[in-house]
Amino acid sequence: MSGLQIAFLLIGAITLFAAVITVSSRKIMHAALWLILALGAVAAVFATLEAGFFAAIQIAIYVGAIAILIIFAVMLTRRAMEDSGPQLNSTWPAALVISAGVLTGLVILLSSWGGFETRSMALPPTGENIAALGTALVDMNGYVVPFEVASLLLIAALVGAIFVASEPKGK
Amino acid sequence: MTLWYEDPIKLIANWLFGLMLGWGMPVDTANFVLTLLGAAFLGVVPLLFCIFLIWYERKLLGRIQDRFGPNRVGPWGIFQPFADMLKIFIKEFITPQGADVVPYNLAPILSVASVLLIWAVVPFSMTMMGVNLNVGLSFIIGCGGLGLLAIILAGYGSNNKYALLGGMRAVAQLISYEVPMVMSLLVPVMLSGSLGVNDIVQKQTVPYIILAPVAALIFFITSVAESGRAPFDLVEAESEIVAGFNTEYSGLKFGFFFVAEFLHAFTISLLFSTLFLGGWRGPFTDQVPLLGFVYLVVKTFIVYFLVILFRGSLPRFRIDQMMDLNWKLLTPLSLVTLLITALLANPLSGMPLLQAVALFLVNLAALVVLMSWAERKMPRKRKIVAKTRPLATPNQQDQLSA
Amino acid sequence: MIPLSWYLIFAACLFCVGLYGVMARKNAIAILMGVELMLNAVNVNLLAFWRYLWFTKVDGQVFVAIVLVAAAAEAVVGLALIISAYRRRNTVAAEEMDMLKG
Amino acid sequence: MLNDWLYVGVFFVIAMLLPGVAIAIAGLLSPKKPDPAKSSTYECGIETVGPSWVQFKAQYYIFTLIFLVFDVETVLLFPWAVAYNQLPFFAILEGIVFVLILLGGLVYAWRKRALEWI
Repeated sequence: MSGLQIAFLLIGAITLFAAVITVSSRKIMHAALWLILALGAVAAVFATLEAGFFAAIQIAIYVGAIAILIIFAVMLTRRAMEDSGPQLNSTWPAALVISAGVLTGLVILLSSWGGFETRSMALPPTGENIAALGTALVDMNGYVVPFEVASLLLIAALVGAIFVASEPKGK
Repeated sequence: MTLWYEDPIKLIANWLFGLMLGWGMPVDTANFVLTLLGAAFLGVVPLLFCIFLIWYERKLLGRIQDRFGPNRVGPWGIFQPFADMLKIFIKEFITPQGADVVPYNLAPILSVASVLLIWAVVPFSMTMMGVNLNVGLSFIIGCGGLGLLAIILAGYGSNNKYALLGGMRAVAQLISYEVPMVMSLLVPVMLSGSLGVNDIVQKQTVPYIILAPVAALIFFITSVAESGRAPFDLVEAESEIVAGFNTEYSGLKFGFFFVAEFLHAFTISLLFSTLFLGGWRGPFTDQVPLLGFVYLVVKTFIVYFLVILFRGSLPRFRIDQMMDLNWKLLTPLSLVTLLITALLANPLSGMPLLQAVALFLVNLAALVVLMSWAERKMPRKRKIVAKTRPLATPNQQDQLSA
Repeated sequence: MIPLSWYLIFAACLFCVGLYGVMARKNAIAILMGVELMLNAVNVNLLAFWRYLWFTKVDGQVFVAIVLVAAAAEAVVGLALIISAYRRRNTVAAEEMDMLKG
Repeated sequence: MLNDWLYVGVFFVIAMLLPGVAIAIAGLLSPKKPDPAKSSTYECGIETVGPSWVQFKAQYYIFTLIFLVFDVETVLLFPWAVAYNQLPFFAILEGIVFVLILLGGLVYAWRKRALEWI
């Protein structure tokens, strides 16, 4: 077992542990903090995949922005959800069974697939090609439509969210 | 054969590597030990250097305010920070009631780590750097995210209204100023065609402060705001929110927040001189690469002096003014600069001289136009809430008795 | 080197943990956290396939970028809706948000 | 490449360890005289009233929201900026349209008075 494999197992264990606590913690604020750890560990997984750009962006976006948005939302809605009452639906055993079933199904499906044990080939020494990514994003035959639509989608989200979240005028 | 003036660090590393191989260590292990040693070295140096920075800044601030600054312990008070350090080291830790212990204790550690991490990607000379990451700039932005996290943890963990309020305010400030900062960082990326910090330095035949003066200005202002010091120190506005997110901290935990702040101030000067002033570039760096380190230090200290001058001479913003400055001036300005550079840089890339002159002039023009527009559009509204009354009028009796 | 299977199983586990969170939690914000976990699992899968099978092309990375954008838009709108519902109904429990039931 | 990230990982661990160890040592050296008055919540000398979890105004949330949108746009803008020197003029125009849409969002937020702190 190589050092890289040990590192991956460690990171993966941290991620899954943090994720499990995120979905089971009684305190919603603790759930948010564990979510941050899980997302940060996913960034480390990206780094083991040599996708450095997305590892850095994962930290900047998820830890630096989305997690903070979630924490602010938790603080704004603090009064409604005291941490004393039940945090789980009454149907949570069914949810557990379904997720376990989905996991088993996925693993069976994956192990019957041929490319399961593929080993990776070495990347060129310059690392992943960010310039190629940028070129593909604005290429007419590439992804220019998703590129512009993504920007429109975000602005639409911004407009909608400002409209919905700002204080009602009468107050 | 590496000569001493090329890269002393590499020389030592090679020597150690040979030594370890001589002890019969496998090559992989020796490499890993070297990585470990190098990282530890790069981590310890800034922290020790910070002791000097604290003295330097206090002395300079004293001079700006017509005081002496520290002057008792040692010549020019140079041992003052050591005395302070000794004192803060043996102070008691007081953990407030109801604190969430893990976030509470993690926060100061993370706030130092988030600044230290930036040092990993800064090139100190042509070859002296922690790591030449190909996505260095996004990595630096990610480090800023970790700093935010530290503030949130501190505010939430210490179970104090003022800490929480200060923390949230700090986060609101930092995230707001991150927007124009990222936009202004896009300009050097566009001009150099790379996200790696060392690549950006290598492409800077002309320092980017000439090609992108407005982006440099925005980066300077926003990164001072990111480090949370005056005039953007609403984070610790004593008169409004006791002391901000670090209200409940004591001893060394409190000290580390300040170590992080001082180190951050120096780190932004380092980044500014790397990204916009040409970093280690200068005459004769090809023959004597070690000179690059000297150039970088000189440039950094010039910028650092400016940062301190900034702190010493400007009053604190009010929070709504600060938000207005960011969202209504800096953000549109950074977007406009981005547009201008995108339109001009590529068609003129064949003629470097023309490109430099055109970009410089157009940038300045954009700055002037936008500033005057802002001046007209946003007159300094003053809401009058009460009649002004003279505060310290000497009344008649005092005058008589005097 | 790490076999591709490790990444895929890891992503499947992460996805299912997120799925459990979405189905079992009462608090709407916690449900959104589960969704974020699921989207991250998807990103791990996409990047693993890019790295192991098609690293000469960039399509995998483009998809990851688009997923990031979608995740951000989802978080922005979702949380805004939760806050708005909280203002009107003073609750963030998902099962109590039944204004459309009539 | 992987070696670079190994270095970053090692450096991260060290950057966390250095202050952590320093705090641990200081904790060993420092006196420990707990006192209920000392460890009570600090509030300029008066007793704390109510829970420390105060309600926040929605403006914090709105600013975070705008920030998030701008931050995510940079995911797409960074690759474009890296490729900028190799792009044909038309592709640059697409990037400019992207930035203009962004600017439109900012103007909308401004007009909606979402950028006002109070």
